[in-house]
Amino acid sequence: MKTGVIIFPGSNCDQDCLDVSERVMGWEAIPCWHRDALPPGLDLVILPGGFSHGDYLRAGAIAARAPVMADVARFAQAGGPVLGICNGFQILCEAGLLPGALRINRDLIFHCEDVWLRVERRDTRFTSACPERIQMPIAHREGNYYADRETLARLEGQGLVLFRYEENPNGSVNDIAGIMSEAGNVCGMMPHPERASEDVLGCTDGRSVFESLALATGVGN
Amino acid sequence: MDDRSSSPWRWPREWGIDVTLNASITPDLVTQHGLRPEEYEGIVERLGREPSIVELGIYSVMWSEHCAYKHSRPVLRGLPTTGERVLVGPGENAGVIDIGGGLAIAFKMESHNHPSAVEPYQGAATGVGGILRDIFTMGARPVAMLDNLRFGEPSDPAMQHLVEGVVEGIAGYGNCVGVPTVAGDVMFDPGHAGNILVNVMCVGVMRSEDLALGQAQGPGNAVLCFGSATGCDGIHGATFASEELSEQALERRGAVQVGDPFMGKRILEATLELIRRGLVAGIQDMGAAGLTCSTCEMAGRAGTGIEIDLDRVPQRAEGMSAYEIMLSESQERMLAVVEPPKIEAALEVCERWECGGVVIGEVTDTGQMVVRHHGATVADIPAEHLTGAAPVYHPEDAPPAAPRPLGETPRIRRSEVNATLLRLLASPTIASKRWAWRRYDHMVQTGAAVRPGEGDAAVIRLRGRDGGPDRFIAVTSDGNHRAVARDARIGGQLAVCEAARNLVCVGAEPLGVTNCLNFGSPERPEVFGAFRRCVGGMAEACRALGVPVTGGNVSFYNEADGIAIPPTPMIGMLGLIEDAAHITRMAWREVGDVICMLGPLPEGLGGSELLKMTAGPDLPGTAPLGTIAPFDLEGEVRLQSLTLRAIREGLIRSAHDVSEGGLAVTLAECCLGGLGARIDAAPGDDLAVALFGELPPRVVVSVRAEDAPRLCAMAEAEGVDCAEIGEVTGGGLSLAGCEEIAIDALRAAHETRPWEGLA
Amino acid sequence: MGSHFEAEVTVMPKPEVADPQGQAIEQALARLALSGTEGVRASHVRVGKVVHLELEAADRASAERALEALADRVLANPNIESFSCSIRDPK
Amino acid sequence: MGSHFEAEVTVMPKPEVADPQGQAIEQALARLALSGTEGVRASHVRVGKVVHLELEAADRASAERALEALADRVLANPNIESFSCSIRDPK
Ligand SMILES: Nc1ncnc2c1ncn2[C@@H]1O[C@H](COP(=O)(O)OP(=O)(O)O)[C@@H](O)[C@H]1O
Ligand SMILES: [Mg+2]
Repeated sequence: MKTGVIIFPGSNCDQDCLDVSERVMGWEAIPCWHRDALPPGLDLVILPGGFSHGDYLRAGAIAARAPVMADVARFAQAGGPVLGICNGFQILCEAGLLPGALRINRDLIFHCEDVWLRVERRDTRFTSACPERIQMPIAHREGNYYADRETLARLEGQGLVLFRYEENPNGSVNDIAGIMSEAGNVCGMMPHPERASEDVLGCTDGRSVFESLALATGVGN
Repeated sequence: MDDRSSSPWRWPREWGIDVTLNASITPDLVTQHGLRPEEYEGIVERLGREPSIVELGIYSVMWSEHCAYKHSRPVLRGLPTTGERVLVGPGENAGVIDIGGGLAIAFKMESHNHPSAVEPYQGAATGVGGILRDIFTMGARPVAMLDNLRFGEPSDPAMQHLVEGVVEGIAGYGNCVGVPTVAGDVMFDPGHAGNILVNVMCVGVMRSEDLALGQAQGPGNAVLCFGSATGCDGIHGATFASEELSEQALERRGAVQVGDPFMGKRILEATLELIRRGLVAGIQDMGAAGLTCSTCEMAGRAGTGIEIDLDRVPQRAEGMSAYEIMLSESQERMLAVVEPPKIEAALEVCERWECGGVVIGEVTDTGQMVVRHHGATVADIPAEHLTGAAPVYHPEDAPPAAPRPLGETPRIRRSEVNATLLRLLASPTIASKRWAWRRYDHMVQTGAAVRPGEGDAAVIRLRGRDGGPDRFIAVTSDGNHRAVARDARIGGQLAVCEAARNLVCVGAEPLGVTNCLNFGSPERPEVFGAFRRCVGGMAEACRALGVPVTGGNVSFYNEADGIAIPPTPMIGMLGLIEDAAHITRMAWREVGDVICMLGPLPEGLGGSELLKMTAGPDLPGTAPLGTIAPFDLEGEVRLQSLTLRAIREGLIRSAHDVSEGGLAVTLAECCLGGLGARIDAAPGDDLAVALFGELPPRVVVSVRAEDAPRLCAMAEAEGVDCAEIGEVTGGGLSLAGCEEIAIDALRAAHETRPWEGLA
Repeated sequence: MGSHFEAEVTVMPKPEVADPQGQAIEQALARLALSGTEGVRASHVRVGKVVHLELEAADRASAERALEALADRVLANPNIESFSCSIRDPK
Repeated sequence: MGSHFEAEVTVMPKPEVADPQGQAIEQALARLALSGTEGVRASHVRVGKVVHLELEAADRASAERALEALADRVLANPNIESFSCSIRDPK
């Protein structure tokens, strides 16, 4: 399995995602610079967390307009799986690859803590290996998901909500922590699976997301 | 007392002082620059002429207390600074310790007290930016940040705004750059109300061969600057840090510096790439005193000269004078020395990371620091005179005020124990600091193996490289000023010992010390007396424990309304954990485990949080109440080596040291993981002292029941007291025959935030 | 050579989108007893952004077109925000 | 019963203070090739905030006084920001 991890100036979970892909999952992991074209032959694209472009203006707004994002959109259109984590989720929304937007948390402060998630669907390529409830850290100040009424009805109606907070930390509508695209190949989530994938970090629930992707791709290692 | 505070100088342009070249240097102007007449005479003599206004500005910052350590250098020489593992000791941007396997750790602590008092968010944020630069400048990737904060009591109406701003500023910068803030402490005391303390520490990891030094090597090499453009902000920041906080001092500061963590992240990546690819011969950040300090220090360390042309320095404001460009403390700027064939590659790296990059001058062999502007030479000074010849003072030294004896110690009846414990747990200094650290991204870089609140120190996993195993380091920073206020020498010893003990309790061997010494004006004999004694105590403890000091920072002039803060040394320490199996946390592990207290019996209540709660806090400018007991340093060394050895032998299941709040609070904190404890025996016969006395230091551990005899035998062989005091249970905490307190009740008290319960 | 226009874009949260910053300010204002505000009550607080910039363009029409494009596609997020542009003639 | 005023406060970083956000946006805009912006160059980008609110006050003068106090003491940080207030007459 060959994963591309996109690096924007200000990304700061890029190394964590590369490391989980390589050392924990045993995949081939390729750093992809935001100004360059996406390398060919990828099985998965990860948009990592961080503060791309300082999160100035709006989280993810400037990164969403980077040259590489045109390639990511084409990759997604062709059915390639794309996982956006935290800032990656914000970028996907800003780029229009996922609906909605992430606003500042309702209490206006950054939250770095473990949360429990309900996995709403376990028949998708992002969740097939997940148990019903998983624990993962969040670390964000702009994770308060918003979609207008129609969009929300569509997300819920079509079963596109993948992860829901058991206790809403940030004010997200319908307790949404992660969603996927209609086509089912683009997923954005605020919690950090890569921070919960090794015993030494105290929790391995996040690994199930990566394991799901490996299963779906069928490329094995 | 201090002539600088009675006739303050002002930020030259704003206050109508001529900073152009034809300015004439009057005695007033010299005083306004914080230089003494005899210092000025030395300058004239060395230059053989009157300095220009630019040169005067340069001398004033380079010879400020902040940069030159005029009052502290002779005292600091008493600290042990060498050891087998020390790759870089004091003098560089950060100390570096070899941890084997080709890896080294750079670490350093800094204060940003005065800027944070003026503008808490930006002051704290730029403090974080500055300490990060000190670390990556050495070639190390920052892997952890720590913060030590001191405020006035939360009931003081001004404090909430300051605490909020400082915590938000640390979070704002650290989170964005992606360096986890993993530990620290926060204390509230009236003594710090007028002059809050914001100390930050950063820890970075590097391959030993990537070590980079801040030296301007090789005449003919280019001097490159990259990062943000230079603006009129923070002019004379170093001097600002070197005097008391007063209305006048605030007024005369240039524009407030604003941190740009996004630029901070870009120069971090660019710097590490430049170093890793061997593109720089020397590199240094522009911190205090900006371009002035970085150029002089780099030339001074290498024994070379440096020549720069200010017209090439990217500027944010129009029409800046040479004086302003040289003294600006605009953030996020770096200075590198590059061999001519590598310039192009170096500039490419800067471009890729979108952080500018211009050649502004060259290294020379003249030993002179030469500055040109608009075609004229505006400064031409021997670099070594600026860095090596700064005056040294031996201030008058008087013993600090002795504590007032306590008279009768407060007694606590058995029926009052639980309520006392809950009140202490909820007190701002002892209560959980979750309200702060949950706003810090402490998990980025997937390294937080022991997180805030889980152990006495944070444990950071360093990813194994090239298929090698993970490595683990532990970091902590601490400083209980209440002990130092009572006995500066013992307080200094205790501060070092507490940091080391915190490391030992998570299973780490202490390897190196950094520190930040926050004191009042050294020109007050009793302040200097406390400083000298405190550093002496620190040195004794470092020697006894065998840990060298690799760097630190002195912050003098922490005063308000003419009253010094309590002497507040902060100790940062680095430890190494050889085996992941040795990582130890504070929470009990299993019902039935035996709880032991290692160390001597408690003595007295002087300096304790209990006494603060019952008799009130130490008040600024008055002698503190209650003495502290003599401290057996040798015994402490034995206690720590026993604890570490027992952990390494797999005996210890949990460990937590006794600090603020005493044994009862320590036990309660061990219960927060979910298991309870039944404590049968309170050591000693006075309940207050036994449960709430904080000294001498002790460690509470839990072991499997069958291992308890072995631990006791080991302790006896090492000459350490070991008392079985109780047992881990599935219920709550019951202390020496008192009713059980439910864990939820302990947790609720411990999670009290500083402003809860206040109007 | 073009001319030089001063431009301003104001970006506000859409009315139907909750504005936590505005709410926090509103609450703070209600709680604070600021001198000078006695007897005055603030409500409907909404917080937006304002971007000042200078545009170098051939003429006013192209400056306006560019400003609109920047605002619509970068400075504001149409999912949650609305914007307004204004431009001043070159001095 | 008082009247009802619509008020607006604009808060900008002071000119001498660095505006990292404005700088980053300026750099990003220079790199973006947005259709509709060809031949137009943006510079001197500064980002501030704008607060809309409604005031209930006895008269315009007291509304103005209150707005000024709010802006000065709550909405702007005088260390690094300057502000301007405007108020509209009741409809
Ligand atoms: N300002 C802070 N920033 C980060 N972590 C903090 C801060 N203050 C306290 N902590 C963390 O909270 C925990 C408890 O702190 P403290 O009460 O000082 O414990 P101890 O007395 O054991 O040192 C530790 O893990 C400490 O590192
Ligand atoms: Mg402590």
